[in-house]
Parts: sequence; structure tokens; C-alpha cells
Amino acid sequence: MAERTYLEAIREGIWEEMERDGDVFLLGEDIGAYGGAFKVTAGMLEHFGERRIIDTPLAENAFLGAAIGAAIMGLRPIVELQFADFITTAYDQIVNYAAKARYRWGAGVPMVIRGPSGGGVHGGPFHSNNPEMPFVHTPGLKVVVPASAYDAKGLIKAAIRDPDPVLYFEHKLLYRRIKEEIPAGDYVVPLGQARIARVGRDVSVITYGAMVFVALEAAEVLAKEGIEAEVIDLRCLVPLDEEAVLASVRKTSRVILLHEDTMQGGFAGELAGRIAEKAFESLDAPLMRIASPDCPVPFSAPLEEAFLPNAKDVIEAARSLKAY
Amino acid sequence: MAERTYLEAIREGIWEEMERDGDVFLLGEDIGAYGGAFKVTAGMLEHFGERRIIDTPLAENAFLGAAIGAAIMGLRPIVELQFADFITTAYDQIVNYAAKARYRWGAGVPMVIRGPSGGGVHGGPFHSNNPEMPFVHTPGLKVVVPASAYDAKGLIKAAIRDPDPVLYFEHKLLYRRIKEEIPAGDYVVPLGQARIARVGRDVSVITYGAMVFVALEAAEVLAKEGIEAEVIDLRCLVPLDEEAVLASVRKTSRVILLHEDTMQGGFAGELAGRIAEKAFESLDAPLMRIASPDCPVPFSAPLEEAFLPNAKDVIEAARSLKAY
Amino acid sequence: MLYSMKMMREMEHRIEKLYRQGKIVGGVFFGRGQEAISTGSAILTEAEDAVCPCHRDLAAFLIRGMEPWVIFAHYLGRRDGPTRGRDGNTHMGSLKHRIISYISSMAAIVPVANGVAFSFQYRKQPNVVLCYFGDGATSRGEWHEAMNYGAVFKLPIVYLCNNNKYAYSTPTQRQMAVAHITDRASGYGMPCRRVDGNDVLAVYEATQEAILQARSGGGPTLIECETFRMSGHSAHDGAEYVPKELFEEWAGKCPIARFEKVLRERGLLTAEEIARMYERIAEEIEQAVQRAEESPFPDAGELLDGVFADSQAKNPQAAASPAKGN
Amino acid sequence: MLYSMKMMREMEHRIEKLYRQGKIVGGVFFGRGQEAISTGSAILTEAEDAVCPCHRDLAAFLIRGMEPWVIFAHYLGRRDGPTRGRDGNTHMGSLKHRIISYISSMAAIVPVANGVAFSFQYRKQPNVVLCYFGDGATSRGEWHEAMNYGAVFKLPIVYLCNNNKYAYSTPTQRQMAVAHITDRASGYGMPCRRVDGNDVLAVYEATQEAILQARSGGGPTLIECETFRMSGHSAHDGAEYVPKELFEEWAGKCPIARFEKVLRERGLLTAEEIARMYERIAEEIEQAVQRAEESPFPDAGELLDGVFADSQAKNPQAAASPAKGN
Ligand SMILES: Cc1ncc(C[n+]2csc(CCOP(=O)(O)OP(=O)(O)O)c2C)c(N)n1
Ligand SMILES: Cc1ncc(C[n+]2csc(CCOP(=O)(O)OP(=O)(O)O)c2C)c(N)n1
Ligand SMILES: [Mg+2]
Ligand SMILES: [Mg+2]
Repeated sequence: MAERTYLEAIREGIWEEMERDGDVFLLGEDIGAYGGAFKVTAGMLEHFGERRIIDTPLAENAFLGAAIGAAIMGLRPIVELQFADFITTAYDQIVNYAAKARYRWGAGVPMVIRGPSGGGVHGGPFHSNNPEMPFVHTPGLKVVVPASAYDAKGLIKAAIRDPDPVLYFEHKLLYRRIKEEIPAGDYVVPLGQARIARVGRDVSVITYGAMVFVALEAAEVLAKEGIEAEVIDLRCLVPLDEEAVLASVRKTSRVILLHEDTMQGGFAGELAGRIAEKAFESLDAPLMRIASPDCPVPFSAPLEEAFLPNAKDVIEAARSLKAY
Repeated sequence: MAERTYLEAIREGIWEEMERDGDVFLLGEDIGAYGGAFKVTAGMLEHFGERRIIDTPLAENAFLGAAIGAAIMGLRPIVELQFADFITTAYDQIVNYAAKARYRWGAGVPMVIRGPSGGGVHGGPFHSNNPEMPFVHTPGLKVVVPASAYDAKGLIKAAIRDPDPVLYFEHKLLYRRIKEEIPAGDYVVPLGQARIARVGRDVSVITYGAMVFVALEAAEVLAKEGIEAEVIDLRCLVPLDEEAVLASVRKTSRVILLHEDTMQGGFAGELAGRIAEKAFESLDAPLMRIASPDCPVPFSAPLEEAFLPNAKDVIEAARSLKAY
Repeated sequence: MLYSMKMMREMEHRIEKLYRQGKIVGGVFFGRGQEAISTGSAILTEAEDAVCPCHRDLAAFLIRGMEPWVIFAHYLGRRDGPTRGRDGNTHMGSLKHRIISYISSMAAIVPVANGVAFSFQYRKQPNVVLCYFGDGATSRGEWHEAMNYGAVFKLPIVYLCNNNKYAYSTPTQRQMAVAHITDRASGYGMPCRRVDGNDVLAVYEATQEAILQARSGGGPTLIECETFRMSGHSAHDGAEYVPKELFEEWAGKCPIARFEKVLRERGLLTAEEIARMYERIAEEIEQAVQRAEESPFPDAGELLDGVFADSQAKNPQAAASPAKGN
Repeated sequence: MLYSMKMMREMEHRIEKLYRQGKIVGGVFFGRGQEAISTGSAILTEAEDAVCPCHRDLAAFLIRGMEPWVIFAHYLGRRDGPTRGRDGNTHMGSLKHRIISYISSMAAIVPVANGVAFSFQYRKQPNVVLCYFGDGATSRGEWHEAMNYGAVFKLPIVYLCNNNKYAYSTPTQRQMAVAHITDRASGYGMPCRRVDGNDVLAVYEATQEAILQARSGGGPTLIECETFRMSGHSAHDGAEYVPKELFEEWAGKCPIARFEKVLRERGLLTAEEIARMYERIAEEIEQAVQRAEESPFPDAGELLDGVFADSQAKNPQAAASPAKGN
């Protein structure tokens, strides 16, 4: 066991995979000498050399496309986006090339696209986004959203080994804020398995990413009031561990769907659809969705604070569900 | 009144708005002499001239960006995408520039982005897409999905006059397949008002676009079995006429959410979220979502047929809800 | 090369006929008059090289070994096509043949082709990629990003632009304010060549030189092949916007007739031999169409196969994996 | 012009200080050493012209009339900034001042700037747009699409590239295989100029000529201003990857010191007058910061205002609508 931050866990996972498999290499902006905007790749250029740690021109289509071509030929590229927000600039390559190649002509695209997402650091409208939904909605892509250092390492390894294109969205607020004891060597967290972050019987809070901590914070408070919240950390949005979700719903009969991404068309809707189809009988109260309101992520501290869902929101929702 | 196809209704709506307002102009590929890939703009170059009907280079970022800049200066651009699928190539301009400008610095972007979407014509994975969801999920954008000639004309006019960026997704299967008597002159269908396409009391089918016809076809059959389906044509996804949806749900207590777009992360989820939050008490049975399965739109006829939702799917769902 | 060009020409005629008969659905595109480009270049590839053809490069598929009946099966949406009916017209790819499928978004293949070239560089394999696109595609940003990227990393790739003077209905002078695609190469620091794209030998020579350079680590070349689209944009486009004289002018430059003449003049083939070759082609095509029409349609039960690896069925027409673990 | 350059320099120093004090949050970018570029060009704009500054062009905001206190209020996330606290650092725009805000995606502003120029052309107004971007941004596809588009339509726009030798940590020779940004202009068929970007008069002259051409319907020009980024990429970047000698070399080329010298040598300003101007600037800045700090933070209740037009509150700092119906 070794103590690692979330960021270090990601680095360690990539590092070990690069040691293990010579076909794994990195592409991105300023990931070499500079070690990346958030220093996830610090030290890698020195260790692995320019052949495998590649600083690219400022051209997301060019390097994402290059990664796709290399992956089709059997290499295992990992692409860093300096901010996950910029994924919008290479959107077509991802949803039309990478996602459809296997289905269309059997060409697998084993690549990982990773980068810092999420708000809470005053990044404003272009550096705080949660870009998961368009990719969740694109058949052929997998979407991973780790919330702990343990998962960050185990999931990046699973993502690198996966035969299909995986989007791996790191939450920048967690990079240095969480630190855990994690196993020193090789382990994998399989894609598509949710985690019960806290066991409870009264209400299920189904969430992912940084919001797991908001849910846990709320659960602490609720426990003192005698409301035992179960917190489900989805870990992957695609493939989704639907069974884990439904099992928790059947157990608690009261459900809060929580995410940092904005509400309309957000993942809570997808969960609501599945639950209302498949666990309708188990529900004792309306579903409640908690998400950021439908506006761009604002910069100024009081606005961003009002924007992001917080423990208070969850606590109030749980109380009202309990009282229902 | 005059008989018009869906396509003619769109053309007429644009034409009248261009006559009315000299600030309205068109940008796109092959829309001039050629009249557009589907001939929506046929005759416009001759009538309005090169100043207002502008053939662009094959560069969606360039012409969408140009439309945004012109709109910021108060012009009223309408951009044609040759196929709505290609919206993926200018994604960043839309979701980061157009959608956020007003919120960020008060700069309104009164523009319309329109183009043929949807399947059923053997267009394959790149010419059959229903691209609405990422835009539904982007605060600051409006999304219009007309299903009738009447609405096609009334909604394109509302979209052109709207002060915000509007995505107007035409369904290419309807272009020449539907023909209606519509009012000859000026009328507007306001954005954000759903339409009851058929009144019923037993089950609500909430849908939009070409699937309205699938729902109506199913309703005919169901009526013979004594099941009266109410068909709600949403017309706009943003702004959504939530009241109309909830009213129908309260009336029928049984709900089918139907769309042609793929299931995971599709609009049915958003509807499910709203209904399970706000009309939970009214529901007498699980929600049922019917949508295309999660794969790219296949080309070959038997595959595409299996892919697209059809009346049989709706009929079976309605029967099972009725029996619940 | 005459065989490939003629085969391409005649197959496309046959495809058009099947389309008009309603047997091929969707849309179809032809490289009529442009056969010299994919032929004169792809013919130079070695087994482990790769090609990224676009929608007017049918000869590249043939030269890389994709059989005519498989191609017809593809157009007809049958299970034996390289996409098993998932995609249509020129959207074909096959790992086995090292044919990397383009996608509809024009020029999106160019960054991907770079990645294929990169894999050769990374693995120190002496191979090259031929990447094809049209004049209109060079207006797109991805094209620019990819050209720059290829030059910066000196990738083993040859970029082949067919300048057929139109992008759909839009003539090149409305696509760009320069006269030639090659005017753009100077912005990337890569060599360029402009050749008569209707002269298969000129295409051959320019590509040969570019391949040599790419194989020896000298990086990419941009080759502009001047040609003309002797059809509408797709089979449903009558091309009324093209001045008649242009069609007439370019009809006189038919790459097949020209190469026939060269072969006859140099005494390499007699008129008779050519006629026999053409007969054989006609026969082969009829057999191929027949075999393709015997291929079954895909079954609705296959609909979800291969969205992800764990549900992928084997496809003998395309599936040979180029490397471990893929 | 000396005033603008010095004001920009000192405001950015003050912004850095506020950032280090934790009063400004997020990230901040400086145009240190590059002040001559936005100054020598924006100074030429007329009231109805428009500018599209990027993240190292603070002087363009000042010259267009955005008041220093408003700018500080913006950086501090206050309600009186032109974005009312919705956005930070150099993401400022104001219709009133005809300053079109860039967005973070590098070069995404260039197509939009074309659209602003198009509106002048469409309305037959004799105005021009100045559009700014960095060397790294020219690797992006949108830049290419926009340059081509501007040339094809002969838009009234001037493209100003600050080539400060780095894109974040990446030196230009890793961004491109050519020596100069101007090498690219030939691919678009537009004239280009390369000037010493640390010489405000050189920037002025080149821009003047380009504006003249644009106003008279002659279309766009690409101007490359050679300069150097005398800071890290942003305030949290120590720029260890930049060789010390480069900083030393370029410190000797400070555009402010150089212009001071010119003014003194030509007898236009005495050393004393300059010193007094600088004192005045220092005072103005302190007053501006004070006024900005008095501006309230936005209220949480405003969060959803202005996502759409029907919920938009009036903002006196930016809201003047340029035309009817917007
Ligand atoms: C991004 C994108 N926009 C629009 C289209 C529609 N489209 C298909 S082919 C074509 C013209 C292509 O012209 P060119 O690159 O010159 O190739 P050609 O057809 O002439 O061989 C257009 C506009 C597309 N496929 N992709
Ligand atoms: C599309 C995109 N990718 C990545 C980034 C992250 N980023 C911000 S500034 C920058 C470097 C910009 O370099 P350049 O254009 O030369 O401008 P400079 O900062 O040197 O003035 C990068 C990579 C971005 N803003 N946009
Ligand atoms: Mg062409
Ligand atoms: Mg730079």
C-alpha cells in the first residue's frame, strides 16, 4: 500500500501500463517537458522518452485523429486533453470515426481520451465543463468517471487495456484534494461495476465523480437525523452497472439522482428512465434529480457556488423524500 | 390555404421571412445555383441574389462562425447544413460560442441552424442521424423538431424571429412524403408549445419528428382494440412544453416515450426524469421508453428496418401498459 | 493499370445501373474520368502499406485486393460486404487489405491516415500510407491540422488530392482564392507536385518519388492531380451547373483512352488484346454481380453485433487484425 | 500609444498582484513584452470598427474605451464587469465598445470575426475588424477555415498574429515545419506582412496599410508580429522550459522602453513628461482597483439571468445593441 493523491494514482496507473505494454503511448499538448497543465504526466518524458511521450501542435483533430489511426493499427494511444472542455473541438473524430469504426468495418479503436473536467476551481465557462453526456449518447464509446484514488488507478488501467475507445474524465477538483492508501502494484477496476460508497436503507443517492463526496457529506448529516442514505458511486456511465442501481432502489425505495453536469438532458434523466421502467413497483416516492441548473458554468465565486449542487441540496431532498 | 409538402412549407417560411426582413440571409454549401442537396432553397438565388444566398466553401466552422459573428451584429443568418449529421464538425462554435455569448457578455446570437436529420432513407451511419441531444443539453440553445407542414412553416418563422440561436432539425423522410393544406400567408407557431396530435384517454405517447406518424399509425390500430392513445407532438425540445406533457400524463396515467434517436441518453430520459419527479402520483404503470437501439444507424434495408422504432413496438407497449 | 482503370469504370457503370434499378439504395458516387489517380498511385503500394481512399477512388480498393463481388455485395447491402451491410457506397474498409475506411465528414480521414503512418514510424516499419481526398476537402480545418501535423512529425504518408474542379456544385474558385491546391503546401513546409491526373503515368511517377521519400524518413508530400468529375456529384445529380463545354473538353482527356493509346503506341498491347481484356472485365463483372446478389442480406438479429468488441462477430471480408490485442 | 502600452503593462502587474493575494481567482494571462501589438493596431480603429482581442491584447480593450476599473471589476468577478461575473480574465466582450469576446478554444474567434466583418460588407458600412491570435492558434483547423473564408469573400478584416515563439510550453518549431506564420498566407491568396512586433510604429504602419486595403474592398491581410512572451503562459507557470538567454535577449527589446526612446529622441516627449505620465498611470490604476473592489459581487439570484433573451437583465457595461431586434 502507498499513499497517493487522485492525480498520482492516475499517473501511476498510466506509468505501470506503459511499462507493461510498449504499444501504449501518450499524445497531447504540453505533456512532455512541461508534464501537462496539471502535471499528470510529470516525469514521463524523462523516463519514457520522446518516442512515447509526444507533445503535439495545438490541433485536437490532428492528434485525436492520429490516435485513432494508430489504435486501428493496434497501438494503444492515450490522449490528454488539456481541459476536457476542449473535446468539443474534435467532436467529429470521436463520435463519427472512433465510435463507429468497429461497428462499420470491424476496426477496433483501443484508445483512451482523458482530461480534467468539472468545476469548483473558478475556471469559468470554458474550463469547468462536465462533457460526458454527448459521449454517453454515442453508441460505441465507453465513459469512465472515477471518484477515488483507488478507482482512478484501477480504472485507467482497465481503460487502457480495453479494446474500445474509452473517455476517462478526471475531476480536477479531486486531483490533489483526495489522498488514499492504495495497492502499490498492479490491479484493475473492471469497467461497468458500480461501488456502494456508503451503505444505507432509507434513500439511495446515485451519483458519480466529485459529487460522490457531496453525497457522503450529506449522508453524514442525515445519519444524525436517523436517515440512512446509501451512496452509489457509478464509476462508469458506459457500460452502466444497472443492476447495482436497481438493487439499491429496490432496497431503499427512495431515490436521489445527483450530478454536477447540468440538468436538462443530463445523466439523471437516463437513470430516471431506467428506474421508472424497471423498478417502478419499488418506488415509494417521486424520483428527485439534483444537478447544476441549465446555464454555463459561471466564474465569479458566489455564482459558481450557487451553481454547483451541494450537500444542503441533497439533505433537503432526502428529508422531503423521507417525509413523503 | 394552399397545399404544401413539408419541404415546401419550410421554403415558404424562409422565403416570407426574407421578404419581410432584409437582415435575414442564408449561408451553406450548394444552396445557391444548386438549390441545396434537398432543394429546400431552390429558386432563392434567382430571387434574392448572391448577397443574401451565399454558397460557402466546405468548411462548417467557417460558415457557422461567420453566421455567429453576423448575428452578434444584429443580422439574422440561417445556416443550412447539407446533412444535420455534419453539425459534429462545427460543434465547438455552437456549444461554446453561440450558446454562451448572451450569458457571458450579453451578446445575443439570433441565428437558425437547420438541416435534414433522421433515418429511413438508407442513408447509413453518416446521413441518418438525429443530432438533437447534445444541443438539448447545452444551455442557451433552442431545439425545434417539426412534424407537419403547418408546423414546419410556422416554426421556421418563429425560429428566424427568435433572439437566440435555434437548431431546427428537419426530418428528411417527411420532406416530400407529407402534404397538407396550410395557410397561404404569414403565421407563426410559437416555440415551446406542444400539440395534441390525437386525443386519447388510455395511454399517452409523447414523441416528436417523424415518430409522430408512427405513433398515429399505432393509435389507429389501438383504437380498434378499444385503447385510446393520446399522441403528443412536442414540436420543440427546448423550450419544452412541460405542462402539456404533464397534463397528458395526469389524464392517461400510462406513458410511452417515443423517439427515433438512440435510447441511452436520449430525450426520453429527460422526459422520464420530469414525469417521475412531477407526476409520479399520477402514474399507474411503469414508464416505457421506445427508441432506436444503441448502435450507429445501419445502411442495409433489413438492418435499418430493425433499427427504427415502428408502430408495432408502440402497439405492443400500449397493450402491455393497458394490461398492467 | 489499364485493367484497374477499366474495371473501375465498368464497375461504376454497373453500380449506376443497379442504382437506377432500385437494387442499390441510398446514394452512389463515381470517379468517372478520375480512374488514373487511384490506379497510378495505389499500384505502387506494397503488401504492408496502407491506403485511405475517398469516394472516387474505387481502383484503390481493387488494387489492394478487394474482390469485385465483395464490393458489389457491399453496395447491395449484403452480409458478405466488408461492412456486413452496416454501411454503403464507398464507405468500405478492410484491415486485411489495409484499406482504412474514410467517413463522410470530408477530410476527417486525413488525421486518421496520419495515425496509421505514425504506427509505421513508431514500430520502425518501412511502410507508407496513401491518403486521398478532393479539392473541396482541403477547405476543411481537419485537413489543415493534419497536413501540418504530418509535416511536423515527418510521417511516412503521401497526400493525394484529386482536384476535379468541383465540390458538389461549388467550383474551386469559390472554394479558395488561390489557383492550386499546391499553393497551400508551402504553408506546411512539405514538398508538393502538381500533375495531370488524367495521365496515369504522371500520377505513377509523382507518387513513386513521394513514396520513396516517405519510406526513407523524408516525410510527406502533397500531390495535386488535376482532373475533372465526369458525372454529377452523385448519381441523382444531373450537374446542370457544369458548363457543357467543360464536359466536352475533358471527355477528350479520358485517362483510359489515353493510356490505351500509350500502350498501343509503345507496342505493349494490341487493340485486340485490349478488346479481349475489356471483354474479360465485362464477364468478371457479371459474375461478380451475380455472386453478390446471391449473398444474403444481414439478419435483423445481427443489428447490435460489434458496437463493442465483446459482441463482435467475425467477418471474413475485413476482420484480419493487424496486430495483437486489437 | 505610450500611454496604452504602459497602462497595459502596469495593469497586468497589478492584476498579477491581486492574483497572488488571492483576490483574483482562476487563472490570469499577461501580454508582457507584447504591448506594442494590440496598441499599434487597435489605435487605428474608428468608432464603428470592431476588435476581437485575444488573451494578450489588453491594450485593445483600453483603446476601445473599456475603463480600467471595469476591467479590474471583471477580473475580480464583480457585477460591474462586462460579463457581470459570469466570466473571468481576458474573456471580456462589449457590444458598446465593439469588442467581440474570444472564447477559450484557440482560434474559434477567427470565424466569428469574419462574421462581424461580413456584417459590415452586407450593410455596406466602411468598417473593418481587427482579429488577434497567437502562433499556436494557427495550427488549428478553424483558423485555416477562417483564413480561407475571409480571402474567398474578401472580407474587411485584418488578421494579427502575435508570434511570441511559444504556445504554452511548446516552441513554434514543434508547432509547424515552416519558419514563419506568413509562410501560410500564400495558401489563402491574401497579402501578408511580417513586422517587428516590439516596434509599435512598425505594427502601426503595417496595420494602417492593411486597414486601408480592407476598407476599400481589397480584402484581408495577415500580419505576423514577431515578439516574445515575457512571462509564463499564465501566472502559475514559471516557464522553466524557456532558455534564460531568450528572456534576456528579449528584455533588451522591450517595446515600451524602445518607444520611450523614440519619443525622446524625436523630441516629442521629455523624460520628465514620461515620468509624469507614468505617475498618472499608477494613480489611475490605484483608483481603478479601489473602485472595482467597491463593486459588489453578483448575487446568487442572478445566476440564470440571460441564458436566453427573455431573462436577460440590462448590463450598462456591455449591453448597447448594435442593431435593431437583437
Ligand atoms: C463536413 C462535411 N460537410 C459537407 C459534406 C457534404 N458533401 C459531401 S461530398 C461534398 C463535396 C466534396 O468535394 P470534394 O472534396 O472536392 O470531393 P469530390 O466530391 O469533388 O471528389 C460535400 C459538400 C460532407 N460530406 N462533409
Ligand atoms: C482548442 C484548445 N486547445 C487547447 C487549449 C489550451 N491552451 C490555452 S492557450 C494555449 C497556447 C496558445 O498558444 P498561442 O496561440 O501561441 O498563444 P499565446 O498563449 O502564446 O499568446 C493552449 C494550448 C485551448 N485554449 N484551446
Ligand atoms: Mg472536387
Ligand atoms: Mg504563442
